[in-house]
Amino acid sequence: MSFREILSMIVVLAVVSGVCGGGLAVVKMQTAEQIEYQKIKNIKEPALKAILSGYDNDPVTDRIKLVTGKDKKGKDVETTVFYAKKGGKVIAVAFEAYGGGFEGNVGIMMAVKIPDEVLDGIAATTHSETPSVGGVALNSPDFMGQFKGKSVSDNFALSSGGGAINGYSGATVSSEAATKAVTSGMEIFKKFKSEILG
Amino acid sequence: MSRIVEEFTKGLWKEIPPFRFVLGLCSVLAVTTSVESAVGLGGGVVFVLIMSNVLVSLLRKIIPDKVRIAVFIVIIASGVIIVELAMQAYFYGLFQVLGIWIPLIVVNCLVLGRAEAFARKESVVLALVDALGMGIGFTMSLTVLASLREIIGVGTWFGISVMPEWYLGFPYIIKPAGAFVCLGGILAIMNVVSARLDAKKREAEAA
Amino acid sequence: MGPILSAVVAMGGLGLVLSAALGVAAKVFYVYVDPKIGEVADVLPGANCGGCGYAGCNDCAAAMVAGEAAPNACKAGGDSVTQAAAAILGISATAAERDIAKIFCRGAHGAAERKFIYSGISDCRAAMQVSGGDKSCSYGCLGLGTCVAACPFDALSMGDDGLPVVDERFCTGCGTCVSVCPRHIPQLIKETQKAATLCSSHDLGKIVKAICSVGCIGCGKCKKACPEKAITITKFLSIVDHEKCNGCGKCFEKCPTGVIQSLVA
Amino acid sequence: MGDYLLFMLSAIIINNILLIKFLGVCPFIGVSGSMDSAIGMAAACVFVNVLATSLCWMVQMFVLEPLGLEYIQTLAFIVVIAALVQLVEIVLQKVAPPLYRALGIYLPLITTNCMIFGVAVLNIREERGFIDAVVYAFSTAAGFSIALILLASIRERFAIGRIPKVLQGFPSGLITAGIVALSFYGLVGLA
Repeated sequence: MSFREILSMIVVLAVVSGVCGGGLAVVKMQTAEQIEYQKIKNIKEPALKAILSGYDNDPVTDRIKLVTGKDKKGKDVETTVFYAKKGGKVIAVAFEAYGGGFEGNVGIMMAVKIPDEVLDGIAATTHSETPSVGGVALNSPDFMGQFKGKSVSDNFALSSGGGAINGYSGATVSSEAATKAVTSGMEIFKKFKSEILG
Repeated sequence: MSRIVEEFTKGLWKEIPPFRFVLGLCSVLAVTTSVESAVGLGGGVVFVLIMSNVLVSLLRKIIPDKVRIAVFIVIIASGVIIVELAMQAYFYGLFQVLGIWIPLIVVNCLVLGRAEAFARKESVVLALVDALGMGIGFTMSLTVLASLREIIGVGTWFGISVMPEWYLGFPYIIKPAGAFVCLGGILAIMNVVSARLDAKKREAEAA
Repeated sequence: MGPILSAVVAMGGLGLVLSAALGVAAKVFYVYVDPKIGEVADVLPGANCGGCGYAGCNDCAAAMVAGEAAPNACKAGGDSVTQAAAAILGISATAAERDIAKIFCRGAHGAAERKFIYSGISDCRAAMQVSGGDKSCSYGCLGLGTCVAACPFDALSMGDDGLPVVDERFCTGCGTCVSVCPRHIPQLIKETQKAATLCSSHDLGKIVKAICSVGCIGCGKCKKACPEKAITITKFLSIVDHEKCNGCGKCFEKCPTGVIQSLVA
Repeated sequence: MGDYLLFMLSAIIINNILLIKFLGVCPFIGVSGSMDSAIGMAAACVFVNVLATSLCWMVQMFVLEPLGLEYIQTLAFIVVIAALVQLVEIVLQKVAPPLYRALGIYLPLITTNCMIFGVAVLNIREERGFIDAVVYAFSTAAGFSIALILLASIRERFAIGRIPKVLQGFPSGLITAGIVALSFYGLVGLA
């Protein structure tokens, strides 16, 4: 393998993989928008449908992304806020927040009625709680229903911790995760109210 | 012109992957539990096959022989990523169903096999036609295998139930073990057909 | 601009690093391989049948380039391969006479007796394990078709009389059947051989007479009758020498069991 | 240590990469005709699989993730594997010629072996740590070898069995694999 052969090999392989890398980046840029839409539509929409009602737009398209904090590694944490409109007027706002659960983060999608700023309902999106214990709690109407109708500034801690929510018996950790998620969600809402209602 | 037709039809019967030209079995066995995913994967493979064959035969003069396998693989991998992104963007349901089997098209022996054995030596038009023939052949056989397995296994076809109510389905064939036996069975039937064809050909030759 | 640039740099860099590593490795671990071996290997049929006595076409090509094997070593390829290989190696090659396989036994079901009824695995090698096979004649063909299954060119088929039949058009003389048969009944003879004793039994005449009506009893009549002295009797079996025999046919009438026959159909 | 054992057992036997997850079927059918080729292929696969998984894991963690290029993972991994196989081929040819001649024709085949690439991608999708990934690679390759050698020993008996002409070769291989997969499938409840 003469030196010239090796050189041509290096050049060809480097150039071809570089060009392919660049081409793929371009394709990625084109499809990024659509992929994000699809992701949200397929994962978040079920939860959105459960908590939002009476809207005539597609909340998945009317959405904005806010940088709502930094995680441990310093990367921005983004929260997507979905708008439910009726006749062009925003009637409710939905977004997702996370609370530490038994097996990992529990994602809770919550909807806040506008303008009276009352919690319109919550639904679990992503969680890896033990299905038979935590999973049941996060789907039981009587536990999840307690949040509906409460005002944004209420104390959402568990009744054992002085709050107004009684935990689902036997799944205290998961119910606590849900309350933590809602509490952090409310803080985000209050902190970024101006941008959200902008 | 006849060469083009011949290259195209060979992918449809004489060397139809994966039955006669046994390549690319990994995805065939795994994906043919339902016709929808089989057609989805078949479509992906056709696109990658066409793109890789055309690009390979375009670049065949300038690729140094020592590194040609790596360059072919880079081209095929880019084709696969484009398919993956497109599927994620427009057919998200299918993307979730196929899961890991889309990136695995890159190691599908059929695609690299065609690039190595055919596209490297032929002109662009022939490479395109060969890719089309092979791709459609592959998708057709995937669909046949998938419908067989779905109808026998679950009693539905493309999700529509086609079997009478009393048919409870035969889940063995949907399971991994059933895939092997089902493909083995089809290969055996193909052998019978081709053995008979060869026997006739030999008589014709001998006479 | 960031993501595209980072993708190009990352992938280009990866390609660069890997190919550089390959280049260095190719330089450091350089082993001289004669390029001619590749060319010769391409010309050979690639059936890896072993007819040349090497473990596959690559080995045979290496032997040809090293000069150990003659260009006509590849039996399966025939003349076209021999000429092509000789052209690459730049030496002249005498076109080798084609070898074909011939079945040296005529002990069909009716003619040869059986010691017992064998119903085990239908393979001559397996039958041999059962007290030397079910045929009374310990040299005769067992007729279970191992050679038929082993032939890489499908030139052998099982006759309905229980003996294999060679189809000369497809037989390339690769010798797989000779090596696979436990009793070496099929043997390679020159295509132009005119006569042969179609039997492999070295038993005494009277034993052969008792168990097989078409075997060679070693009486030597064919040897006496042959004007060219082409026939020799080795351990009660007559062997026809291909060079000396001119196919005059005097021995055919003399043979009491008609085992010596003309091959020129 | 206990859970590593269970982890390895599940990767080797319970969800065997070949018979349950279908990765690596192409060389499996092609090579399981005879025992020594099966052993050669299995050894080559174990060796390359562990090497490839560790390299791909590093490329993912130190190159792709920091730059946010996860979507290009397929391209990066397969280039690394192709180069690795070629590198192993060159090194083996010089360092251990008899081993090279024994593994000779199987090495280039490994690039298109779905198992090597599949395991590398699975390790990333299931977010495993480096040691876990290497242990997983080793055990899947061990599972692959067990299945391959098991099948090779069975298929070697076919040479002298009474197999109808039509079923010889691929069909008999596939059907045997199906039945052996059924036996592996029986263990699924274990782990």
